[in-house]
Amino acid sequence: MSQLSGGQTWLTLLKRDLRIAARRRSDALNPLLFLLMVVTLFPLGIGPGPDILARIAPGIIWVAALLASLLGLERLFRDDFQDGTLEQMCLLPQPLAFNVTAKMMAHWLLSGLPLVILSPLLALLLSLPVQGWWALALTLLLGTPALSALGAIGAALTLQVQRGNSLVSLILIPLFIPLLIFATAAVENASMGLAVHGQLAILAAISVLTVTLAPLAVAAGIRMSVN
Amino acid sequence: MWRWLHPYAKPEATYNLLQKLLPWFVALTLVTLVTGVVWGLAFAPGDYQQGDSYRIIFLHVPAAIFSMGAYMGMAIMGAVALIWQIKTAEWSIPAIAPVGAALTIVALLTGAIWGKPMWGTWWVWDARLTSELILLFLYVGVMALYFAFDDARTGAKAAAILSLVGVINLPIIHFSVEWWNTLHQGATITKFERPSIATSMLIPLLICLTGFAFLTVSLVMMRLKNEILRQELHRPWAQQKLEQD
Amino acid sequence: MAFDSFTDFVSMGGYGLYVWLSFFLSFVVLAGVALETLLAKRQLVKKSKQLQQRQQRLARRKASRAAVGDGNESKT
Amino acid sequence: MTQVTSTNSSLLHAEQLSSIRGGRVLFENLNFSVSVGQLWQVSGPNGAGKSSLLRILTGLLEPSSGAVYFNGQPRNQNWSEFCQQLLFIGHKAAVKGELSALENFHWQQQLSSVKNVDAWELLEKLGLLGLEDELTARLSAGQQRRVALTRLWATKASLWILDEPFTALDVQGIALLQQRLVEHLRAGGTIIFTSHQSLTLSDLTPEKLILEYQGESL
Repeated sequence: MSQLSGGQTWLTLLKRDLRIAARRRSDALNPLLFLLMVVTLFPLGIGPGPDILARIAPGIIWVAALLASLLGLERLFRDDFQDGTLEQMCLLPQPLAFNVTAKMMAHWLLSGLPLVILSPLLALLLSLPVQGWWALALTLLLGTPALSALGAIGAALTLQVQRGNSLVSLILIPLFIPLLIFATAAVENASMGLAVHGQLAILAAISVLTVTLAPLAVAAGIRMSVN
Repeated sequence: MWRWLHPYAKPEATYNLLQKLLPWFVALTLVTLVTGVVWGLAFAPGDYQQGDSYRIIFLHVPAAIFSMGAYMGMAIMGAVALIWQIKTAEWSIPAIAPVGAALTIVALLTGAIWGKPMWGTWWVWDARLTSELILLFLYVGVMALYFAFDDARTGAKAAAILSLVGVINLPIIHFSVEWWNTLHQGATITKFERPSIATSMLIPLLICLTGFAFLTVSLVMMRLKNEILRQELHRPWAQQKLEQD
Repeated sequence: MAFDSFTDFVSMGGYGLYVWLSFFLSFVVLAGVALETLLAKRQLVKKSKQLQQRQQRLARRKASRAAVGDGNESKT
Repeated sequence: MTQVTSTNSSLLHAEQLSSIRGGRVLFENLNFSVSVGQLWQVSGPNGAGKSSLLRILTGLLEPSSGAVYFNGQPRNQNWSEFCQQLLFIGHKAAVKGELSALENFHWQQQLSSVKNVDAWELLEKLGLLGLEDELTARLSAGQQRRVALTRLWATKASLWILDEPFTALDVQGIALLQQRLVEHLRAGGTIIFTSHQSLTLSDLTPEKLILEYQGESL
C-alpha cells in the first residue's frame, strides 16, 4: 500500500501545526506572559511576606495556569475551521478522533510544556520551598495534557459560536476542578516534606483517562461544527 | 425498531404521547407533593437534636437527589442521542437542564438556610454543598452552550456532547471534592449525615421524594413538549398544535 | 399534629424563619421554571403565526406568478 | 467487488436525499447515480442547495433523510476507502495563510502521499513561480485559489467533488483547470462539480443536475 499510515499522517499534521505556530509566535507566548503577570499580581495584592506566599503559591500557580490555558483555546481549531482545513481533516482516511490528537499534542507542546519549563521561575517568585519545586513541575507535567484534552473539547464545541471564548471558560472551569485539587495538594505536601505519590498517581490517571476519551468528544464536536 | 419509524412522524408521536401523559403526571405531582409537604411540616414529629429546623430535609434531600438524578437522565439521553441518532433524545437535553439547574438551586438554597441555624453561617465549604455548587456550574455550562447557537438543532447536539463529557467527570469531581474536604476540614462532621431516621419521619420523606420525582418528570415533559414544537416549528403538525391552544 | 397551636406551627420552635424561608424560596424557584415554560409556549405560538404568515405570502406570490405564466405549469 | 447489487455499476449513488436547512427545504427525494468516468455538473441559482448537496455527498453534512452509497454499499460503512478515493475542494480553500505556496503544496502532498510530482514545474504551470516563498495570506484571491488547486495535480483520488472550482480564476486559470479536468476524465476519473457558467470541455458534455430554488417551507 502506498497509502500513508496513520502514524505518518499524525506526524504530518503535528509538524504542520508546529510550523504554523512558529510563524505566529505571539500566540503561544502571550498566555505564558499572562501567567507570569497574574502570578506577579498576588504578591502586590496580598503583600510580599514569604510565609503567606509560600502557603498559597501552589493554588495561585495552578489557578493562573488554568486561566492561561483558557486564553489560547479559542484559536485551537478556529483558524482551521475558517479556512477549511478542518473539513479536509474530516475527510482523511484515518479516524478523525485519532487525527485530532495531533492537534491536541501540538497544543500541549506549545502551551503545557512551556508551563512546566517556566514553573521553577514561578516557584521562585512566590517563595515556594525548594522541596515543592519538583512537585510543581511534576504536577504540571502530569496535569497539562488533561488541560489540553479538555480544552480541545471546549474549543470544538464552540466553533460555530461567534466570540465563544467566555463560553469555553464557562464550560471548562468546572471540569478543571479535580486537577486543581490534586495538583495543589501534591505541591503542598511536597513543600512540607510529605509523600506525594498518591496525588501524582491520581493526576496521571485523570490525564490518561481524559486524553483517551476526549478525542471522541472532540471528533463529535468537530463533525457537528463542520456540518 | 426506531429505524423503521418514519423520521418525520417520530417527534409528533412523542409529542402526542407526552400530551396524553402530562395531566396524569401533574395530578400525581400535586397529590404527592402536597401530602408529603403537609405531613412533613405539620404532622411529622420534631427532631430531638435539631428541633423543627430539620423539616427543611423534606425539601433539601429530594432536591439534592433529583438534581443529580436529572443530570444522570440528561447524560443518558445524550448517549442515546449520539449513539442512535434519536432526535427527541437530543432535544430532551435542553428540556432537562433548566429543571435540573432549578433543583440544584433549591438544594443549595435549602442547604444554606439549614446551615445557618446548624453551623451559624450561611455557607460552609462542606463537601456536599461544594459538589452541588459545581453541579450547578455544569448545568449552567450545558444551558449556556445550548443558547449560544442560533440554530437550536446544533445547540441541542452540542449540549448532548457536553452533558456526556460532564457525566464522565462528575464522579471524579465528586471524589476530588470529598477528598479535598476531608483534607482541609478534617473533623467537621456534616450534620446532614444521619445514622438512622425514625419511621415517622421516613414516611413523609419518602412521599416527598416521590413528589419531587413526579415534579421533575412533569417539568421535563412540559419543557420537552415546547422543545419538540420549537424544533419542528416549520412543520404543519406543530403549527396546528400551537393553534389549538 | 406535631404542634399544639397555629402560632406554634408558624414559629417552628424558633426556626420558623429558616423553615418557611426555605419552603418559600424553593416554591419560587420551581414555580418559576414552570411559569417560564408556559411563557415559552406563548412565544412559540407567536413565532408559529409569523412563520405561517410568511408561508402564506410565499404561496400567494407563487400562485400569482403561476397565473401570469403560460398557464400550463403543473401544480406542485 | 463482493457485493453485487443493482447499483453496482455506479460509483456514487444518492437515494431519496432531502436536505432541510434553517427551516427551508433545499431539495427533496433526490435520486441519482454517478458512474465511473462521468462528469456531473450541479447547477442552480444561489441558495438552491448546491453546496449542501456536495457536502452531503462527501459526508461532511448529514442529509435530513436519505442515504448515499459508494461502490454499492452505504458510504459510511466503507468510509475509509471512500476517503481514499475522494478529493473535495470546497468554498473554503483549505490553504494556510501562514504558509507559503510551496509549503502548502508540500503538506498537501504529504497528506495525499503522492511523491512523484515536481513542485517547481507545477508552480510554474499554475503561474505561481516567483511567489513560492510569499506567505499565501498575502497573495490575491485568484492566486490563493491556484494554490488550493495544486491538489488536483498531486492526488491519487479518482472521485473529485469540486465546489465552484472556477471562482476567482482568470481566463488562463480556467483553461488550465479545464484541461486538468479533461485529463482526469480521460484517465477514468469521475468529477462532480458546481458552477454557474456552462462549460465547453472540448468534446465532453457534463451530465446535468439542476436544483431549483425552493422558496417555501415544509
